Amino acid sequence: MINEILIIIGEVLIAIGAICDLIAAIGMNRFPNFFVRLHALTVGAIGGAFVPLIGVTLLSLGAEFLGVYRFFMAGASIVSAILLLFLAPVGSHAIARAAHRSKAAIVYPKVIDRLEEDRERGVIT
Amino acid sequence: MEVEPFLFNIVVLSLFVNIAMSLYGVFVRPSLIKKIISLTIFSDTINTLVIVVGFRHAIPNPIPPVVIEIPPPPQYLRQFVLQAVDPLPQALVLTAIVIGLAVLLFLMFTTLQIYRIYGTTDVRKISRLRG
Amino acid sequence: MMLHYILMALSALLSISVVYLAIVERDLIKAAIFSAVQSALYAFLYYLLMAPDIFLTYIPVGVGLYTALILILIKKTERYEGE
Amino acid sequence: MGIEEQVMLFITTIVPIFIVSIILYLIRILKGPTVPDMVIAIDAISYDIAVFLAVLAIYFKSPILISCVIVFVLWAYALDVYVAKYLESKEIGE
Repeated sequence: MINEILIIIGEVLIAIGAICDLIAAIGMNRFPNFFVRLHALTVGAIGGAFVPLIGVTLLSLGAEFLGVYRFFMAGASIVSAILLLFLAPVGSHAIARAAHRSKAAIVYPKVIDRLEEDRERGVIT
Repeated sequence: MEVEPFLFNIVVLSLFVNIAMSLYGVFVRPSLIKKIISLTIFSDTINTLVIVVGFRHAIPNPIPPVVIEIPPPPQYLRQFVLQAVDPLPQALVLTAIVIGLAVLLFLMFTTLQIYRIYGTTDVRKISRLRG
Repeated sequence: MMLHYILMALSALLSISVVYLAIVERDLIKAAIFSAVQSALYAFLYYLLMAPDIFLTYIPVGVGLYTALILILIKKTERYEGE
Repeated sequence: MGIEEQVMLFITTIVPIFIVSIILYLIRILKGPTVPDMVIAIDAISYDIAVFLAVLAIYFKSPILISCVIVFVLWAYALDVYVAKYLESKEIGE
């Protein structure tokens, strides 16, 4: 009984992750510039990769047709989920900071940019 | 049973197309850095062709060559021999990848010395210079 | 069963477009990034060919070290090709 | 219908969504006007492929294949750091 409950919860989490991935891919194609596309990257990293890895953990704990090694599978997938939760924001923050400082990305539909004004006045470096 | 050899032939023909394009990059493009990038793509494609040789069609699906039941019962060993892929090409390619990395380091050092002496990485300009 | 071969053919066909762009691109940083995408697609092909040990070696070398070394080389020499 | 056939049917249903999203990310990589656009698209495609590998390991019934996911997640963000160091126009490694 407990195995069926774990498998159903895992399948629901994997389905949520797949739908989040599709939404993030559509947003990555339709958004206008770099700093708006970072939001689509966040949806793709947390909703599209962290949640289905937890789902894979629960599903492999409940699936008895995988043999004894299903516990190895559950441990490896939860370790990779926690690693992704720590490492994905590091990369996106590094590339966003470098793109804003070096003016490599063009901000086309722009209303105001307080950070660049402060940097030109010399308030922050 | 007719579709699967067709799809597998698509894989092999795609790798041949990749080999042709990377050889074009090595011989025709003028920049030395573009030659290095093309050479890495060429060696990776050759490694993939070597692994494709060791792949086997198995029912219901092939499994990696790792025994995961200890001690293995005879029924499991029979199923393993029927399904597992060939591990020998994988052991060969594992060495080739690391040697490719060392060759890339040597080529990078040579390109850096050429840039320091001649001031360019374009082979058309280097062949025109003297000394 | 069929899914195995369909994914292999799809991965190999997608790698053709990326390799073509990596060869004809004149900006060398973009060429290095296309080379990284080609490494990821080839790694997926290795996974489907049931070679997990090649996968474990090829991901740090192909995605990590090749791209880093080529970026250091571009940094010390020049960025655009043929001028 | 047993629990095994139900899981296999679910995974067979879910696979085309992953393939479509990988192709959409690849379109952004091929089109991308600047370098940071391409780099964040590579991040997204790496995490997507990592989840796809974990799902395929269940489908192929080979639990040893899950060890590829850890390496793929661990090395996907390295390209970000290298390109960021390049764009800030300093030496890499100091």
